[in-house]
Amino acid sequence: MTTRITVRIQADAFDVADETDALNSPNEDVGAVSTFIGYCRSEGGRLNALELEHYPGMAEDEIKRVVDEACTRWPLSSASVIHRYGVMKPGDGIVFVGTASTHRAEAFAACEFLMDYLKTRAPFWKKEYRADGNIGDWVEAKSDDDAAAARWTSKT
Amino acid sequence: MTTRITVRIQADAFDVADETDALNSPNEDVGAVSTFIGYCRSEGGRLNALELEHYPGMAEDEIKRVVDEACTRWPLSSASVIHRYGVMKPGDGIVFVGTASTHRAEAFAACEFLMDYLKTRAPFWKKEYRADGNIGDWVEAKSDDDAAAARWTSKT
Amino acid sequence: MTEIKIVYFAWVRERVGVAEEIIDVPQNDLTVEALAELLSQRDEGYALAFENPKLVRAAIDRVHAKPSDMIAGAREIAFFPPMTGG
Amino acid sequence: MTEIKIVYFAWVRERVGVAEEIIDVPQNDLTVEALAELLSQRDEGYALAFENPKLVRAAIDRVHAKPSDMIAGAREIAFFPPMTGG
Repeated sequence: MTTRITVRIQADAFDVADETDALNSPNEDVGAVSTFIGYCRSEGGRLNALELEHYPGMAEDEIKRVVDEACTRWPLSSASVIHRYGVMKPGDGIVFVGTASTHRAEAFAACEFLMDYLKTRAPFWKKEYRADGNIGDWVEAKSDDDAAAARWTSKT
Repeated sequence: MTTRITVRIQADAFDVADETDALNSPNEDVGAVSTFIGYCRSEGGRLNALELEHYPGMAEDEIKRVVDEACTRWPLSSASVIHRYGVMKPGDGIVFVGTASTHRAEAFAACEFLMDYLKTRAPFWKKEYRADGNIGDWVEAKSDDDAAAARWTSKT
Repeated sequence: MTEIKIVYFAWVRERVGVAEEIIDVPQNDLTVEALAELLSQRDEGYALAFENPKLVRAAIDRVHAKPSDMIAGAREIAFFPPMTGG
Repeated sequence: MTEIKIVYFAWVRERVGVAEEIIDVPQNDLTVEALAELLSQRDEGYALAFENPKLVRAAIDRVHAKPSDMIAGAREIAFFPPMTGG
């Protein structure tokens, strides 16, 4: 199956409706679209903003490799990943992932796989800007994320 | 956790952007939104349309019960289910499911749970309108769907 | 005799020939299964609708019910095929 | 001696004090690990950046690399903390 792949690394906000619509059209045999949006959180008011640094030369290539891997695992008609960089306020969308397939199980699995792999493989780093005015720490990677990504290596 | 619950049964199309935005705002501690959209398929050109019949008195109640069940299993800040009835053309959205949580694993799991349960518990039935002009059969329930819903009973 | 409202959906409705009806049932302590059996004896359409009991689901007062559930006190019983929404 | 471009990100960049630089390495058959060890001897900032090798990841020509991978022929080596995107 030929998958229509969209990978974009951008500073600008993304439009959820446009990105979701793009996953469906023009294929009349898309039965299922699964999307995920990751947002900047205030962490209970502790943070004013997050700054996302990325590796410009590598981020797009690495995400494309992850999407290609998803396409070998599930029959997808479309797969999109849009990842932003720069300063994000709480409530701002950071990442959009969407998958389209004939049936829902494949769309869900591929979407979750993409998120798990992005978390551990895409060269992005988050720095905290605290509500008290100080620049805080770099967000630490979570072992949960490694575990989530590792789930997929024992499957399929 | 108090979950903001939206359940609507309607003939009109839904707006994916509006429904997705509603899942996020106004909570600045939503980190993760998972959505699913089920579309009418042409089945490779075989179908002109699907007609969805529903049980008006029961559909909303039953979906609310399914959403309540999801809320006991995962910490959700929002959960939405919008299910349409009437005649759908290939490419039309039939169902929108969305969940919001602090972290992605909970949002994904709850969204997939809702879809699996809707498929087997929500009182809706699909009738085929064939491209050759004939009214076709009622779509048969899939044993896959029962199996998908049954997965959740052995967990948590 | 007790009056009860019965509603039908999808191909169960098409075979029975009506979307809803109020019928008299001989007693109020019937099971869903026994009610379906009674209905199936009404005419050929009903017989066809209920010919394979495994393919007919029921709800009592808009809540899913098992074949062995009692309809006692119910106001509305629904019969329909396995659901195909979503 | 061979010239190679090194790029740094996030707190590795902040500790090292530069975002990128071109350095001479004594030979071309170094591993990623050996290059990190060489760099860590340059000054206190580098030493701090590489003090816990488990927390520093690397890429060779924009592809994730293991500590034991050879940098032979590479044009760009990157060092950065575990990723926290998504």
